[in-house]
Amino acid sequence: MKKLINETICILPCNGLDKSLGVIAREVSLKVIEKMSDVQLICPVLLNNGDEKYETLIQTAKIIIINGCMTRCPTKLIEERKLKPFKQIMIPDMSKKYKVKPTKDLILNEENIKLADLIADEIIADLNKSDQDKDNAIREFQEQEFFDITVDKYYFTVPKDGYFFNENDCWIKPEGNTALLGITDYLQNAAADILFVDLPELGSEIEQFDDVGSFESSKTVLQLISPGSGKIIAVNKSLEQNPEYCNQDPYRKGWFAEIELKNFEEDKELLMNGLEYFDYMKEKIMKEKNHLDQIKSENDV
Amino acid sequence: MRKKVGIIACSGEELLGGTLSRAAARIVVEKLRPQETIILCEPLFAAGGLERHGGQEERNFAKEHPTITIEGCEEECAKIAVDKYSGPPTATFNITEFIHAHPELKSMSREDLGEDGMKLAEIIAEEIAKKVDELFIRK
Amino acid sequence: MSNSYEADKETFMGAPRNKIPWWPTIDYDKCNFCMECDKFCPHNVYAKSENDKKQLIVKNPYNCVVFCRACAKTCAPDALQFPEKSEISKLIKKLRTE
Amino acid sequence: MMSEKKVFIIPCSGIGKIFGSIGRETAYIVVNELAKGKSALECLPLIVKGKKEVIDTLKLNKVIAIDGCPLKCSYNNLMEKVGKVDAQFMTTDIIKENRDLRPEASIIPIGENTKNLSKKLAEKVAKEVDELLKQNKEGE
Repeated sequence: MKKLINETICILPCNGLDKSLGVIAREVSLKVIEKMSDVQLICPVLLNNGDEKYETLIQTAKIIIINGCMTRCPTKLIEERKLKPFKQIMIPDMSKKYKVKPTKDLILNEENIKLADLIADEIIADLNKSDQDKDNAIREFQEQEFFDITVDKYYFTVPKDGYFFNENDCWIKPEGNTALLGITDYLQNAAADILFVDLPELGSEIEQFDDVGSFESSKTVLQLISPGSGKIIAVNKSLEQNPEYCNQDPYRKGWFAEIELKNFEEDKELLMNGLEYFDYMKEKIMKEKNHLDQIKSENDV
Repeated sequence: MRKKVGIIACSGEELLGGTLSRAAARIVVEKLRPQETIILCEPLFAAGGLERHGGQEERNFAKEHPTITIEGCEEECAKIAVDKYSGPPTATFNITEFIHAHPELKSMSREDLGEDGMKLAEIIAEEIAKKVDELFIRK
Repeated sequence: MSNSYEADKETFMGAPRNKIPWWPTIDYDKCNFCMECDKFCPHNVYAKSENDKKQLIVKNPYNCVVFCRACAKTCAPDALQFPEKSEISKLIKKLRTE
Repeated sequence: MMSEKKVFIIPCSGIGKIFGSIGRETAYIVVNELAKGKSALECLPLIVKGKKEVIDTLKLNKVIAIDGCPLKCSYNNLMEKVGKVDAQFMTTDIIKENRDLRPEASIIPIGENTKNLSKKLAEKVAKEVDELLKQNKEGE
């Protein structure tokens, strides 16, 4: 598993020794760290004593809480410190969910171990999933050279290599038999601050020039019109939380979707390369600008 | 090609003059001279917009275009910011002078200018628009 | 705003714009004359008819951006139709070779 | 103590789009209504300029930044000039949370939806004011 952000994951169980639920919570956390060595175990008793190492660690970590019962001691420990847990689990809820009723034995028996296993598996699956989401959000992009132009106070860029464009101001960046899709700097400037994105459905088949999602600013709703055809194999979920990536970094962090290419050679016939698109975009911007000047001089007369 | 004129209001939150400067600036760029002007954000000149191009866009624009600042009080925050990052502004308007010149127009509050306040803002905006014409037509 | 663009000089993907039949068709059985599409479209494709009959019309078909269907999303009664995309891209490819 | 401590609310002053106006309106609602007497305003441009009295006051008090776009003018300028921000809000977040309340384009005067969004955000900011004042007391 690849970790892209330096973010520690901590697990904080209840460890209540006087109830079987506490013993199960403790067992869950031990199973998680056994399978995921980079997860840090936090002892609730030591944390309660104000251990300095823990205090620093939890400030920046993702915290998973396992509560044995409704007293929710570990949750309270975290809330006292004005922190927010990444995930909270209640053993009784889990027992209902998995229809495994824990016995009251304080020494772990088969039934209780089974419940602990199920819960631990769920946590591990969740952690792997959120790591994948991160993979999707922060793709590695190589250093990129741009053509750029400033018109009035607006600044427009177009990547020099590696991207292809349609006249609908959307880009495609092929990498082998897959490609990323997104909107150009011109389009994000036209939309202004993007507040919502609607991403395409995973697995859907798209034709060249189909719309593969839309984005909404306070000014307008615009569509991403695909420069290529193929099957959607990934979408940039992080845009739902951070639609501003489309404005800040439209060619990289603001990518919309990834497709498995069907016939890029054919798609390419109706696309432009970086330089061609840059010229096209410049002409479009200047035309809009001159058009406004023209209205102005008509009014002057 | 004629160059657009940058309009920078102090927009100060704490005082009536700030709200008047803001209203006057909006009237100029929206109603009176939408094609000839561009509004610029005052705080963006300084530390704003560290990601991507950010404040650089405002600074570069003001370096290469005529600019008009509108000041809500004698602190002249907008003028000083523009001067620091892009060179001296082409013209500066002081709201307090207009308030003194029009004692009959009593703005309601910094939160809500009221009818009189909006009238005053229109008067200020008309003056700014005249200046815009002067600067815009000059090649 | 943009209706003074000279359509006969415009091109799309290297093909003359006035040879590409891409614009919306209005289904008058469905259209409820809400004019949302007209409010939305920045290219002045739509207008109100100038005769007595209150109607939405496609006034500047060649202002319509080829492959753009964004206005259709604003249409609650779903009264706007566009041509088949694959046919249009085939046509563009053909026009480019002429 | 010299005087009762207040929480300073510094909206971003953005004027190009509606987001800055939501911040400004929010600040006024907090200071005049929801946290009256407990909070106060200062001009961001004055802080940008580096006015010493203002900056010294902010250093001694809790400060909340309200920004209208990811360029974060209020937060960035405060960090640079005052060196701290005790809480920060983005007006775009309240828009995202209330997709049905699409803010009107008009900046002067602001529209009904913009006002309602500002009220909603002001409630959150006022809550934070109380929270920060509580921390002040605990710190004494």
